[in-house]
Amino acid sequence: MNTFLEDFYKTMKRIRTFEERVSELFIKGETAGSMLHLSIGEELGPTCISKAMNDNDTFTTHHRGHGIFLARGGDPNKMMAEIAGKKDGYCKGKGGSMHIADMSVGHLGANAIVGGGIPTVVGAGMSYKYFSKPSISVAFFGDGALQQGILYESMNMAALWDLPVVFCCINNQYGMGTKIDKAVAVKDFTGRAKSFGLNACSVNTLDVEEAYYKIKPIIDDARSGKPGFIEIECYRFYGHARMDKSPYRDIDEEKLYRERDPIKFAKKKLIDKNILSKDNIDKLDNEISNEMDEAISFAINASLNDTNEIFKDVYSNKNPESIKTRIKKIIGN
Amino acid sequence: MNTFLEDFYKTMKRIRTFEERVSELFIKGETAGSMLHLSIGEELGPTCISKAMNDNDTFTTHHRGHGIFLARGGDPNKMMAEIAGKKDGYCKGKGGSMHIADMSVGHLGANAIVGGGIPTVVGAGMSYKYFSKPSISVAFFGDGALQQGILYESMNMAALWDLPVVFCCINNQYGMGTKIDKAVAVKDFTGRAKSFGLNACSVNTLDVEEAYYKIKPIIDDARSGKPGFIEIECYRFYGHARMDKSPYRDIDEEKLYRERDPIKFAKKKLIDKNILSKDNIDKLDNEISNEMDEAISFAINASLNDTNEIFKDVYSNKNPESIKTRIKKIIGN
Amino acid sequence: MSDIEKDYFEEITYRDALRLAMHDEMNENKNVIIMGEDVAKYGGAYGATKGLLDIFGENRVIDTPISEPSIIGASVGAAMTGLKPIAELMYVDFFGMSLDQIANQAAKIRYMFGGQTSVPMVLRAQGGTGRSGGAQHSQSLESWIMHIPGLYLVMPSKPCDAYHLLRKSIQLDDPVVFLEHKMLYNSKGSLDKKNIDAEFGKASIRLEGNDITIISYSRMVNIAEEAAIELKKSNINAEVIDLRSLNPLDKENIIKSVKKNKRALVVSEGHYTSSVASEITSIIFEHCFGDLLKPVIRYTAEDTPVPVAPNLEKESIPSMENIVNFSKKLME
Amino acid sequence: MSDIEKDYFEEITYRDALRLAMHDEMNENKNVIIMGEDVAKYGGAYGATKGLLDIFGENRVIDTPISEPSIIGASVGAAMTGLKPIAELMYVDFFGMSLDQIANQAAKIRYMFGGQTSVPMVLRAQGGTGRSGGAQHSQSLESWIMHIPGLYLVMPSKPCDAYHLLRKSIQLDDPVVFLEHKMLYNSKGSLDKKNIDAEFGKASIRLEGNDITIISYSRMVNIAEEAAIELKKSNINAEVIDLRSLNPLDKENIIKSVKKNKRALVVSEGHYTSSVASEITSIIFEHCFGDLLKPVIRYTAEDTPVPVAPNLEKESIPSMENIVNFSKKLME
Ligand SMILES: Cc1ncc(C[n+]2csc(CCOP(=O)(O)OP(=O)(O)O)c2C)c(N)n1
Ligand SMILES: Cc1ncc(C[n+]2csc(CCOP(=O)(O)OP(=O)(O)O)c2C)c(N)n1
Ligand SMILES: [Mg+2]
Ligand SMILES: [Mg+2]
Repeated sequence: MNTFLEDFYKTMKRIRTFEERVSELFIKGETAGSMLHLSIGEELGPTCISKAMNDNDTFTTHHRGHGIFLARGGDPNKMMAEIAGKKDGYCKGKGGSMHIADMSVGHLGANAIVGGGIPTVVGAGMSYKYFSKPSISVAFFGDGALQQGILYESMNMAALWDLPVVFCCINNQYGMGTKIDKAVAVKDFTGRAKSFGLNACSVNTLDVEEAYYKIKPIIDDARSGKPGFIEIECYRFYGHARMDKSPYRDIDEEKLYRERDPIKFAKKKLIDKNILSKDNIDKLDNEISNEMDEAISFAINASLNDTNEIFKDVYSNKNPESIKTRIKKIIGN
Repeated sequence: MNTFLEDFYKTMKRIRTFEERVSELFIKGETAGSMLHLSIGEELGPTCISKAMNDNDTFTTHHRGHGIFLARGGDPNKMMAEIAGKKDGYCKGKGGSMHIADMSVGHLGANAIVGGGIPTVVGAGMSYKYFSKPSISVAFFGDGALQQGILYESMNMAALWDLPVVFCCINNQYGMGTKIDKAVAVKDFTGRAKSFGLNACSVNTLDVEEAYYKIKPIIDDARSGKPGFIEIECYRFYGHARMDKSPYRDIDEEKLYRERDPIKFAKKKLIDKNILSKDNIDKLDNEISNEMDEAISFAINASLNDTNEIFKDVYSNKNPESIKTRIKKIIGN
Repeated sequence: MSDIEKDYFEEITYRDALRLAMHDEMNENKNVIIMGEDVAKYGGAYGATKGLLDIFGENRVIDTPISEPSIIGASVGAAMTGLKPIAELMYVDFFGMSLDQIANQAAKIRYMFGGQTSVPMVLRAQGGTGRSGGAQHSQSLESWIMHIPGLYLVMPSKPCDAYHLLRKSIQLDDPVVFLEHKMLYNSKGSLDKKNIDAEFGKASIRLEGNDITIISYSRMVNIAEEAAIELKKSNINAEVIDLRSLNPLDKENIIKSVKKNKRALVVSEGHYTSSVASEITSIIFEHCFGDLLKPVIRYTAEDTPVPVAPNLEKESIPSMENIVNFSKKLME
Repeated sequence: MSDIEKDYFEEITYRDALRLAMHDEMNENKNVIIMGEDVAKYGGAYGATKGLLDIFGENRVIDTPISEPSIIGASVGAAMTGLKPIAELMYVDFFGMSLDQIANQAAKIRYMFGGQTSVPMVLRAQGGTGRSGGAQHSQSLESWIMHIPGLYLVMPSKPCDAYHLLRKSIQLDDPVVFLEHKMLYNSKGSLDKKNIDAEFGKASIRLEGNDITIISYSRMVNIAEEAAIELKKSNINAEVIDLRSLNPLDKENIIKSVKKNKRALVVSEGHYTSSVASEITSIIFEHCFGDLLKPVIRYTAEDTPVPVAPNLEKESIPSMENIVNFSKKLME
């Protein structure tokens, strides 16, 4: 059992360090814009769920999805380059932080539309069922998406058709500046999921191992055709996007919740249980730090796209004509 | 208590007779098209809920809304004329059966979009709360709309803001040719509503009085700011729209359910309890029959619109130019 | 479902042509599935999928709940993971609630993800007036779709094109919005499965003529053809162009014909403003500037919601008589 | 919120002008409410409602759940029952999921119900590129709205118009879609509350000129003005027309100016095809046929989704330099 914890710690630490570097990249003025949604403080959920998933499983994420992607095998270099809007990024710099994807690790795409990527996993689940593949597909989304009707349509379809699908809500208590209390009357979201016929569980702990054992059965059941819903309660340590300082939040609340840190908790547990020494952890942290520094360098040094890239990938078999060309055809060169 | 029953019977009988006349009007070739959705067999719900509502309450309906409208005071003549697409109809013949409305009796509109009229009542509820009016607003919809995400968004908003709103599902077991079993995994819809924070009840009876006493508290609670959900289980006696013969349904099922007739039930109860004699009921039926015959005549004799009507009511303060006029301005007369 | 073995039909309905196209593709490619409201047992609100459930079973012809955004969203996910979904949206009017999945997801996924994946799906829907369906069941919303890069847009008027273009749509690696017209399902024409004239972006010249070019698509092509026949009586030879697909659009043949005839009329059942008709009109003016003897006229539905009353509904869209009148006027 | 007492501002931001407009209407009419995601405590994603919560309280400035279709739908219901809602949609890109409530409900209710009721609401949203928001947060979807009868469509470029037109929108008895541009909020201009030049359907001539007419709206007006100043250096006098509202559209002033200058360029940040630009281009060709010395040119965003990479994003929309180039070309 304890062997997991080292892994878990490493995953969570990599996520956090990556996000810190994204922040640095932003400060250096090297990111493509400021619509960057960091998941610092929210590392537990993606980590334990990712661990419960198999290699051929797939997933979609919301706009705050770096952590999930990393946990599932995303390459920090290509991620960082994408966030920088560079040619060597995952999506040639055309998708950016909010629309990043990697089909090779089953990342069917991040989505900047709250709830937009949820029905995708229903369709993926239909495929796996149709082809009798042992895969599942997991939709990650925030608590805000609990108020998007498409979630309930999708839950209903998944339950109706016994699809290998999991809906995973990373409930960080806020949708931008709106606290969850101001968005819903009833905070037991498992009740919603169950009423549509899903397995459901909610996890509120700092202990990633405990969380893992709680959510694992939901994932396993999904694989055998009983779709599930998982809520991970956590807290968004910093602002909504890179420019937001969360003036709408109580400072004491922020302080309190930032103490509730799953990474600190795991570190302590590793030491207390004599799994890793402090030194070993420092070494690991250092490795991670170097890895992520490299990602920054990679992103900064990566080359910009040729503007002709604008016209590629709209269709599989043709590129749209540029407006300039169209105009030339009308009034000449 | 028994005094209600006569009223209830009359309301249900008027609805049924009206719908039969719509069918006749169609056969005569006098309706505007065939997108006519009759509520024969479904009279109990609208009747008992209407009774529980007050004069200044409002409502929206789905495409199968004639019954609700009648129960709330709709004028059969103007309804029939609207269904015929005539100038003297409620909406000058421009809305027809699926988009009929009468602000004067609180009918905020029928909707041809499944689920389309649901958030309207949330907005109406916001108004009543804002103006401290003692009104409620009720959305009527079919079981099909239970699979439209907008319903859950609206439920959530109503619960969050303590709105005087009721969501009423007329569950006739079918959405077009699809049986409810093929549309959902879990048929307890009150569970869905409760999970969002609503009062909820489901009614499955032929006894309109019993239904009334069951739903009344939900309506009353809504008035004091606790929104509710009511499911009325019933059966669509005939086809989905006027041309549909329901070939997808089992004949035995149809037979069985057509026996389960709330009007027959009420009639028997009236006689058994000596509230009305069979003769009195026949007399009442006759009056209703005459009333609805008149509606047919009214509709048939009503005049057609002048084609200039096309351009009216698009905006409050201007009419769009006709295409002919636009073209004339370009190429002359 | 009879006749599935035949390769040539002297006369077949538009509905049956669609059904055969789906049948033949499903036969050849086991990854093709159909999903939508009442497409299986009911056979589709307009009957286009009737019989396919019996042949292909409920794993491939799937009745869905009434959840348009999720039907289309699930098709997107299915398309990204190996299936070839044909989703049916019962009315184009329901684009209103589902455009996020169509225009923000299906249309943009390939682009946003840098070409990593495709969304090979077909979204079938039907629109138009003719059944007194009113403002929410009679629209022609192709302009919304044509405006969005990433979506093929196909609107055939004839059974043979419906057949071949639907098959090609299913074979394509991109999302296709395939729009039918509620009054076309019972219309008839021939179908030769072996003789494939239809291609995306290739208009068909339905009638040749040297006086005026009438450009149209979907049901309005048939009205334009009637008008052309009527115009012959006045010795006016109209060339009738059936666009068949709006994206890609056959600019070349439009321009060629108008350069020849120097007069053009664009006919569409959509609204006038900011529309497919505006687009085609612009293209003609831009490229035939100098050649035109008269301004191009766009003749469309009124800029009002569609009224239910049959007399008003009919008056609110283009008529054969007015196509004739406007054409004559242009010939003056 | 300072300055609320002042009637004249030498310099005010577009954002503050909007905020003042809402403030002043709310002050005068207690039925006006604001609702939307993060409009209250947060003050709106782009800050346009900042401070209004403190002044008007949470009964009138209402944070909603992230439920766009229902936010707009509830506004429709509120508008039908006595309130005057100003709904905020954080990005026009969310039209995709909410057009049913906008285009099938708000736009059509008065018509379908034969004029019995109105839907007096304002839907504010913002669009456009400039922040690397990518394909799902950078669109300019006014064409979808302009196509639908029943919806006013307002897209001011200047703080003073933003102020006056927003007030008029709130006063109107019809649904208004009021579209801002994410890069305009910090732009500045003067505002005279007493001097009302803005009206629906009345374009503003930003710069007069006798050589070429440049027609635009929203942010692109500012780029067009810069281009006009640049063109002066080459002795070309461009007339810059700011449409301010697209429905109603000031055809008269467009036509008048183009008849005078005989050359026209239409500039829009929306896509090229089936667009607002196609519409304006058609109108000019139709009505200035015979007067034009050169074809009208529409210069728009590319027909591709909007890429995130800043260099690509910038290249995908019209630039000042190219407006200058195309104008010069037209003057040849
Ligand atoms: C459909 C839609 N509505 C609104 C937004 C704007 N927006 C972006 S993120 C966000 C908050 C989402 O909150 P939540 O789902 O809890 O995710 P979190 O940001 O907390 O991770 C909002 C309102 C959006 N992108 N899409
Ligand atoms: C959004 C939407 N989807 C589909 C339809 C087509 N349609 C009209 S009625 C109907 C069935 C509705 O079933 P239900 O809600 O149970 O109402 P019922 O007809 O049984 O009264 C369908 C699918 C529609 N009008 N609107
Ligand atoms: Mg959140
Ligand atoms: Mg039903």
